[in-house]
Amino acid sequence: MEKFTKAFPSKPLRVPKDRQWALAGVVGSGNLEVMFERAARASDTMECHVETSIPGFRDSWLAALADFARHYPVGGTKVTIHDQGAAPVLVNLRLRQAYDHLVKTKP
Amino acid sequence: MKQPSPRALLGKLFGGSAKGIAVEKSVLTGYAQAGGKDVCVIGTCNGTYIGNEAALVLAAHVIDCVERRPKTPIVMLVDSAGQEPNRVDEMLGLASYFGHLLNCLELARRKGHKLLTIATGKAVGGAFICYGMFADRIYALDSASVGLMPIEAMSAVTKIPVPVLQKLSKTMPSLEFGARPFALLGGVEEVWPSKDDLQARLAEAIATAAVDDNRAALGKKRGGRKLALDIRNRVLAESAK
Amino acid sequence: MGTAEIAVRRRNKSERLDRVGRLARGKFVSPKNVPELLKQIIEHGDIVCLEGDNQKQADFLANALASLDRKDLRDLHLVMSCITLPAHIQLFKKGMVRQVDFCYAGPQGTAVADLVKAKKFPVGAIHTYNELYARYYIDLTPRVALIAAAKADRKGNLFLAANTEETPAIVEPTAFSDGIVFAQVNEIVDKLPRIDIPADQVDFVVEAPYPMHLQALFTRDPAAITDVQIFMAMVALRGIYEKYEVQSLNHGVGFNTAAIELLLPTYGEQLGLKGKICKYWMVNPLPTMIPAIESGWIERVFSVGGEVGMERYTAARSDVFSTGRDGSFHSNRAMGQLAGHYAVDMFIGASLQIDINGNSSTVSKNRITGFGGAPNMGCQPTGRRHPSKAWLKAGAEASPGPGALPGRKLVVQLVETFQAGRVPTFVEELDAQDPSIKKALHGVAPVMIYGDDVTHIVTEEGIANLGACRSIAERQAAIRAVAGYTPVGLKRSKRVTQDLRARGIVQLPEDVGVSPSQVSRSLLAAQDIKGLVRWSKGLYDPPSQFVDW
Amino acid sequence: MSQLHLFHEQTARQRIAAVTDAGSFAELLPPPERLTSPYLAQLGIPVSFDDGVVIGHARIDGKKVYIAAQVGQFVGGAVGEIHGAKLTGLFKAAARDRVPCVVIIESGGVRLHEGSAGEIAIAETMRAIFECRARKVPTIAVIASDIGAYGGMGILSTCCDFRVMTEHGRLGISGPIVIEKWMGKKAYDSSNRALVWKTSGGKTKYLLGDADALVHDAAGAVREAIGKLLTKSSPVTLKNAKARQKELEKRLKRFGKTADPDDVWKGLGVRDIATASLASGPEFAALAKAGRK
Repeated sequence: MEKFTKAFPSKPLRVPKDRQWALAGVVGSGNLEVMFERAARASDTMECHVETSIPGFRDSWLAALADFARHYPVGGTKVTIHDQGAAPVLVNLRLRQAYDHLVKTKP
Repeated sequence: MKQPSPRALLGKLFGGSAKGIAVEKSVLTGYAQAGGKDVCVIGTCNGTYIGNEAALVLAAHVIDCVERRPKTPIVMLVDSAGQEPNRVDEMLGLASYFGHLLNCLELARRKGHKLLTIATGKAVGGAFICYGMFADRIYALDSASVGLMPIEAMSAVTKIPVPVLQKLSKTMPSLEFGARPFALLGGVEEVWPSKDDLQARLAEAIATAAVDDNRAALGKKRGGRKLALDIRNRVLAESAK
Repeated sequence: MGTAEIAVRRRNKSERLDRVGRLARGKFVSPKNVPELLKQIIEHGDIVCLEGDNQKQADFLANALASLDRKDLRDLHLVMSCITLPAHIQLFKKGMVRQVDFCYAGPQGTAVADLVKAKKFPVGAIHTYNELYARYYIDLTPRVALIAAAKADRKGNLFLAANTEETPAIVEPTAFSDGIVFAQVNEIVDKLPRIDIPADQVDFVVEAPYPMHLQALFTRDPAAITDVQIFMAMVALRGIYEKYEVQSLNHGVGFNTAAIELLLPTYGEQLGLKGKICKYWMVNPLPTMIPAIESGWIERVFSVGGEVGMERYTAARSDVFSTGRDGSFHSNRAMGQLAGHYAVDMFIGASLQIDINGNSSTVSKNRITGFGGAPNMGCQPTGRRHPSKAWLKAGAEASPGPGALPGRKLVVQLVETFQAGRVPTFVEELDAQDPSIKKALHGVAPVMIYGDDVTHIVTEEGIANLGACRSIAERQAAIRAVAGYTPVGLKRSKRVTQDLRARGIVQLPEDVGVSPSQVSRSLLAAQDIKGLVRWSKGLYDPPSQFVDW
Repeated sequence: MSQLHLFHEQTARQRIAAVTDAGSFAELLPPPERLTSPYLAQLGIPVSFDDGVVIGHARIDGKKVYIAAQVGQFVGGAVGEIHGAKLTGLFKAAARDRVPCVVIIESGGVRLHEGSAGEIAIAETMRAIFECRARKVPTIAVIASDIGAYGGMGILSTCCDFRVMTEHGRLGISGPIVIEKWMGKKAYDSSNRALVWKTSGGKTKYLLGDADALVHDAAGAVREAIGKLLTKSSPVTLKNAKARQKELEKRLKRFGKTADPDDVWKGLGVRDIATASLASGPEFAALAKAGRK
């Protein structure tokens, strides 16, 4: 297991606050779960906590997370990831799914 | 530890009344006495594997007891290595046969029969879940092999090295195999030394048996299973909001 | 002088046949006599062809040959398209082989790599299929060919059933050069459904005690197609198929292309592409094509081989597939490869490794697999002269100058940036360039498809149009731009990527109108093998390992 | 051809969302609580926020239900201490509130990495299920994925009032690989998928009467089946127990020496095995019904 934490600059999240958290994916071989939570205060960073079963890919992770934080306004969120060897494309997909879920207003 | 023969063990538990218990294909059924009162006995011996047929024999005896001996306590003896891995049994619904046995025991409980288990030998896997663990109170002889599986078997399936599991089991009794660690989890009320007066033990256990499931509370109190009770209670509290 | 040489060879053949004596009754050999007969008809130093590609195998004859020893036969020069069976490896281990020329070593790739390391693999070259078949006519003509057929009649005519594959390409050069053709068959019958090889070209026949090894190689279970593969399939459909209006094509055998086949009747239909793309195919009878065929997308399919379980379906759809007079499926590997080379506008397939110049390979240091047929199709057929919309459009992008072809075939690599276990697909240098491998192959690295031939690389990150690149530096930048978070991709420059995107050389999925949120397995026309059977109206009989009902 | 999301391909959360009224699901002990397994963490195995089971309450056709769904991808959906305690608590809440409880099972049984704790948790959950049944609170198990309900979870499913299955679902105790190891490949070839499903799959279980509904592999069908069962219960009575005893004895007598599942199918009214094999769940149910007439 490899664990790391890093914050990435991002535009503040600006959507109604009726959802406090959102989750996408499951922990399983080649898969991961991603949880977005709103931090107590608004801010201009996305705080990331990653636990991955395949060590040695820190650079790929940081690049993928940095890209995501640049493309989406997710400042003031905390992202926690439990990974079991997912490919970066899946990381991206799950981040986006969880984000969509977080900003979607309740039906 | 050397295991006594099934008959010898029945004698220690039920004295002369043990003759009322039939032993057929390592499956026990019958009536005996404990503390001078009638008890119904079902169980397994010789570490046998249990399948559809055994489950039906045990269930039939429970039904017999409910029908003919109202409120007679039911004592379940467990010495079985597990469910027999058998394709035909599986095809015909082994799980359903076990489920039926559990249903019959539940019926007995509701009709006022006390349910008591003594793990006498092997008490592992599905064979323990399918009747013994369903009792009101569960006891184990100190010589009994109680638990999910020995560390070596656990290692073979999970591919986690034996020394790692052994080391962890020092702080996590759940990983350890045997009657005493199982009791720390609350899975067994009390471990009985085999050389004790088991007839007296049994009589007392029947007299004090209660129907509440106290295992999670015991597990927390004894420190072997610290989370289960609190989590269950949180579910209950939050769902009541 | 030619006359004298032929005479020698002809005399030599009759000497060999004389030595057989009572080991055969006419052309027919009993299984127990086969090893002894092989000793009599093969001589030390012979060029021997063992039939077997990645599907059907003359496995009984191969096992019989491997039961012999160095004292019986040595210095053999094996020519064979595929090293597939343990028996093949035995021949090397026993030291019976002087040289081998082959195409592909799928399941034995690891064993071959081990033989190379132990210096027990005297390879001439690794070929593409048609390249090797061509050499059978020129400088690698077999003296003895050990082949496999479904049935023989009492005269020795052969029926090849669905898996004609390469049998004609072996038999013809051998039979017309005084070589000996020895066929194992599953069954000897009085009357054949049709004659695929005339008895005149067959010297010996044995009814093998077990049916020939035949692998279901092209069956892809739709249940195993991932969201990412569907996403990439959508990107390819819009960014390549739709853009170039690709009418004739070849598909690889991966899950990515299976996803495309299964999207045609759904997503393809929504895009209004029916009748505009994917009408003519050079491809094996892939079960995942059933929904597209049943939905009327496909006019014609020609195949290099059959596929287990597709016999009844292909016979019933003889308006799409090639069938014999008996009504059953027919294939031909050499002709199919030729068609794949000249007659289709697009080849699309996958690779294990792609380097920064676009060269690709399936070889790793511990596994030498070779080529098969992909390079025949994944290349620019510079002998092509007939135009088509797709060919001309790709040619125009490549900026034809004086002396350049007006058109280009679309050669597309469809790959995820990482393989299973986070092994990057994109690398600075191919494993195939490893000096020890190169040395064993006399200086030629086993590159599957050369970067110069590739027109597009499609990944989950987007499309790189290599055909439109104006320099090597630009090509490398385009590859890095779609290489994602691999070490190759992390080295991309944001500025250069933006420039390439502005010029359309790099396209992100959103640039071709595809968003990850559209992705759903429910878009697949069939989501499991059972779905394919239902589409086929019960005519497809999947092999048992795919059946869970 | 219709385009449907297959139920067996959906995640636990998607399944719950798809079988309950839109937006009605409220999760109990949701992911931000981070109730992750200390056992797995100690062993260096990835943990999950929900420990492999999603629980909560929701509405089906406006009627309140408690509902749980196991996450088969996470350690095979196996039951550890936290996972099991969540299930126990849910059924106890259902009994207390007299609200039906649905469990979507996808589990190989006890989580070996947590030893006996998971085993006891399953036994405790069984007791809680019978608390529901004592109060005539319907308990429904849904078994609809390849992972199915095995080991202790297989037994647990038979403690519920009803079982809803699809043809993909499998119900048993020992898995095919274990049996193959024990009996040999000749007696049970675990790679023969058709045999595996005919041994433990939804169709056979439905024919035998161990599954109460056999429905399409789609959330809508599962939801409809649950809806129909929410107002019913299967009381624990002496009469029922005796009837069941007779039925199971008859089954064992009739088919106990039968190795071939096709014989069971034929014996229970399936006339054309090939057609029945290819049929969907509801088609199969109809064929069997017609055959028995």
